[in-house]
Amino acid sequence: MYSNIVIEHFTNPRNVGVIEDADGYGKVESSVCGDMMELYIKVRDGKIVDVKYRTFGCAAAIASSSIASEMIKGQPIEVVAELSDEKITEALGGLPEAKIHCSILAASALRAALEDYFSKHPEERPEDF
Amino acid sequence: MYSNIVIEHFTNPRNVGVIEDADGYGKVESSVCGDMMELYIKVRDGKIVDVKYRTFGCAAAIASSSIASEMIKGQPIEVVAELSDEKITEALGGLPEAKIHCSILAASALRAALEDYFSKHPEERPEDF
Amino acid sequence: MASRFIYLDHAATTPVDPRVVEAMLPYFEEKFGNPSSIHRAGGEARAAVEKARQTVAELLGAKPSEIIFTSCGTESDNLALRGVAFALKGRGNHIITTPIEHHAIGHTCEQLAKEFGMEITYLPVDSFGLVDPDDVARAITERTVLISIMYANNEVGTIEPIAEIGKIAREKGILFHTDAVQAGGHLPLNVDKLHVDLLSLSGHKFYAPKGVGILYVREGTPLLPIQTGGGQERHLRAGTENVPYIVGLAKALQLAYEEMESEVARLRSLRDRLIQGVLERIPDAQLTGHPTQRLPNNASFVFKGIDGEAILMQLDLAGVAASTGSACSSGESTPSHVLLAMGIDPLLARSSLRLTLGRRNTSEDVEFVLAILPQIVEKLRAISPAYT
Amino acid sequence: MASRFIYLDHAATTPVDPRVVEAMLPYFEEKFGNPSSIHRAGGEARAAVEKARQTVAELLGAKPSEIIFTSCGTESDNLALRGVAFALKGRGNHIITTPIEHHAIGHTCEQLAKEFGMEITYLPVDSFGLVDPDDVARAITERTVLISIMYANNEVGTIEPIAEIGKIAREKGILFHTDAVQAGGHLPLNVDKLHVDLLSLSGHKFYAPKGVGILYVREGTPLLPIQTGGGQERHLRAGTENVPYIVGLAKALQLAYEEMESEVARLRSLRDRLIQGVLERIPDAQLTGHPTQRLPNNASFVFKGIDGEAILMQLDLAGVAASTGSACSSGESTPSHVLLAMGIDPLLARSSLRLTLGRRNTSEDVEFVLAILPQIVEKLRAISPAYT
Ligand SMILES: Cc1ncc(COP(=O)(O)O)c(C=O)c1O
Ligand SMILES: Cc1ncc(COP(=O)(O)O)c(C=O)c1O
Repeated sequence: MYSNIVIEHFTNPRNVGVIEDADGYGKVESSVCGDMMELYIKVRDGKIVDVKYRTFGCAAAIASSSIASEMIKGQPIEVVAELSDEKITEALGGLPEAKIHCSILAASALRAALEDYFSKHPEERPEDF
Repeated sequence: MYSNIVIEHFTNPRNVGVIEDADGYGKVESSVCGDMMELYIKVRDGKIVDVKYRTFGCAAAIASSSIASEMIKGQPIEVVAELSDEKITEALGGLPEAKIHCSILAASALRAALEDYFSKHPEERPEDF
Repeated sequence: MASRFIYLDHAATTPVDPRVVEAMLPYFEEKFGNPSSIHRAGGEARAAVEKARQTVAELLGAKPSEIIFTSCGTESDNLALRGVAFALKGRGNHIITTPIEHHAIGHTCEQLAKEFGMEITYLPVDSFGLVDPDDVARAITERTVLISIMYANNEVGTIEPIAEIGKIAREKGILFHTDAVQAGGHLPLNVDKLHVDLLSLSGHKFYAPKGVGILYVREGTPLLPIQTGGGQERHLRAGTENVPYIVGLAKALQLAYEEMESEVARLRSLRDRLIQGVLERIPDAQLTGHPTQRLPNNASFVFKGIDGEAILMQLDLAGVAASTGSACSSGESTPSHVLLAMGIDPLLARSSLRLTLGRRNTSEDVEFVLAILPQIVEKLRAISPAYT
Repeated sequence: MASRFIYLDHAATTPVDPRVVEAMLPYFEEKFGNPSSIHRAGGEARAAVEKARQTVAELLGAKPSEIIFTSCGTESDNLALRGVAFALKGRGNHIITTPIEHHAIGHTCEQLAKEFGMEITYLPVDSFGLVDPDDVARAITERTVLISIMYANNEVGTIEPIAEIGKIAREKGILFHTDAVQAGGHLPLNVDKLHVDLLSLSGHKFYAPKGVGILYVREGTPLLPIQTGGGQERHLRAGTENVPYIVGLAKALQLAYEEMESEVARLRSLRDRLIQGVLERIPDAQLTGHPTQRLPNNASFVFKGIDGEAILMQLDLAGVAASTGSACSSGESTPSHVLLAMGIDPLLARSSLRLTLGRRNTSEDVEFVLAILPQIVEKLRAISPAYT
């Protein structure tokens, strides 16, 4: 049912936790199934220097947040702002159709954290965000 | 499906044929399935001295007429007049439910032949026939 | 009892092919998971079911999502008829079919008419059992929701012009179902070439077990499920999947396709020898069904003046398994609805015999039947008042 | 991947018992006749089916003519509900059931309501999932045609007071069906003691294959067949009989009865150890279903703050096959309708885990689960924002 990448991230999720003095924080809940995700980012010089999250959800939800955290850590914020759920799904080696909403959830959590950050740092907001 | 007695009589039907100068003749057709049976008897001194029949029908129909012919040959006519379809079925070692009408057909053919005989010899007709 | 056993009733059912048994065996004790379970045992079973679906889909020229596994040909037929009738009850209540369908269609139409207000048109067939496609076109009304016409008849083997009828149905925008149960393994089943929207198959007619079938459902075909519960088979057929049989069914269909060309030729030649021999050696014997447009394995006859079941019993005692027509109506004493629809006299119809060949049959089998059948018929006629 | 394999999902399906496989095998290649054929090959198959029917009838305390073989538990449930609803549509349109039924009942009721004008009353259940017989009595109206209440719940294992409800139904003259699919092999099934008119069973819950079921139909019960065709199963279930599976089903039920007493005791003690261990070792773990009036093999829980499917996946990776609830809804992301009906909060309901024991399980299996499950729960809670 799940790809090996999903299984691997689910078994050893990266970057789990909270950042007490985060620069951006997002929390989302899925209306589909009640999955819940909160994501913290730390930004320095236009780059994501740290990211943490906690996820309540199935293997796909946990793996989606884990791989998303890896995909953004160390990246410039304009690049991170363009991370879509499709890219997360792709990076996971695909997801079962019924689980696509898990990668959407991860993308939404990231978006919420960025929104929080940009609201405090409007000068850094990319034009199309 | 069929008892060994049915099979045996079906395989080797006794007394098949016609009697040209029969004393009694009966022909019946089943409304259930179109089975057809004709039966000839020869009577001497109140006894069935010869019997022949021809049957169009399934194994049960053929076996019913065969065993009935054996059951009446050589018997006093009053005894024969009492031969019921139940007795035929019993003598055959039973019949599948869907085939009970075959023994009824044989009993009816016999009855028709007796009726023909008694109509010509009313003095021999048993009281309850 | 004869120790000989010549099975000539392959239209009733076939033995399961040893290769099919072998394909199924791992799924009883070892890979026994429920395909809906998400653990690995479930995943293994799911994979087996989906691989089988893929195989079947390819053989029929369909998409995997268009293949529904059912519990038998009868269920496939019921799902097609009831499923469309109930799904489209707002649009119309008229079904077009034939009087020579298997009871799985015939009795279902009767119940739909009696209990659910459907109206059924039974098209005429000619003396060979053939439907005229023009009659199909003419029977269509505004309220027609479905046409259901069998691909090949189970009693007399006549093959209907399904592709032609399918074209008409397509043009008029009416859903078209074919009961292809007897065609399975014998005739090509490409759903696009046949222009069908629904097509029924049953495993046990092509060396898979009894108790598994297929309904092909063209994408977009409205169908109300008639067995509801879990979401199996795209919510169209609830119930835990019969994994071993589904695997076996796909294997059997694949084998049938691989061997079809040579096997059909072989069966056809045995069949022709059988037909020719019977007609030559037995007076007043008559072939039923179409002389050429018929299933490669079907030889069916009527023998004036005697009863088909009596012939069958005599053959059985000699070690030959045959049928009077369809297995389902064996033991019924009414003459075949198929023969009657073809205009055969009821008394003559009672004398029907169906011999249907299969993989294990040889020309010796055919010669044996040709050696004993004439005597059997003669003997029965000698004691029959109906043969003159 | 772990090479260990501990199967704890017997409520989803069971492996076929080797003795059952052995009983079935002759009916694939050798005794392959169609039971409706009247030649000897057919007679042999017919005899096997009728012997199986006799065996099942004796075990249920029923008459052979009251046993209908179907293609699965789902079909049995559908035949009971649709069959009665359609047969009695002139008399009434009201069905009484519960909100904790399997989808084979629940979704069928929904369709009957939506498409065929039936009215459904869903009785309340208490926090253990128990139905109150008094509620049944109160729900009966003039238009009630059927009461359908499951014998034992497939998710939480709660056993309903069927005999008591049956008495009420009998007194009021209302037909009573029970879905006994999960009870098969675990609980006594005497149809007279249970006062049921209809009872569903499914082979694959007691070590027969997936794809065969039973519907017990008390003599005189009005039932419109929902799968029509040949006259099989007393015209109540058309379709060529699945002879191997019917033979296997009877064998499996017989074995289950022979071994029931000792096996139930064994399972119950494993189950109690499992429940006790989980509740002791895992904080905020809660047993779902009734503490004692439950299936001997069912241990089900909710673990606050985490997702059941995530637990299940972790167990799977460790070689333990489990379920979140029912197999059919695995992969569905909505919380269990059973837990919701029992008044469990939707978020908590998402954390459900069902462990169901079977013949091959040992106390080592239980100890292994008790060793790994606490860590799994802890680890998932550590990454969950919902556990506090
Ligand atoms: C033409 C036709 N349709 C339907 C069926 C029913 O298939 P099954 O026996 O699998 O229910 C049969 C055979 O019995 C058949 O010959
Ligand atoms: C209570 C209950 N009813 C019905 C069913 C359906 O049985 P089947 O899977 O044989 O269709 C199941 C199991 O899936 C069940 O647990």
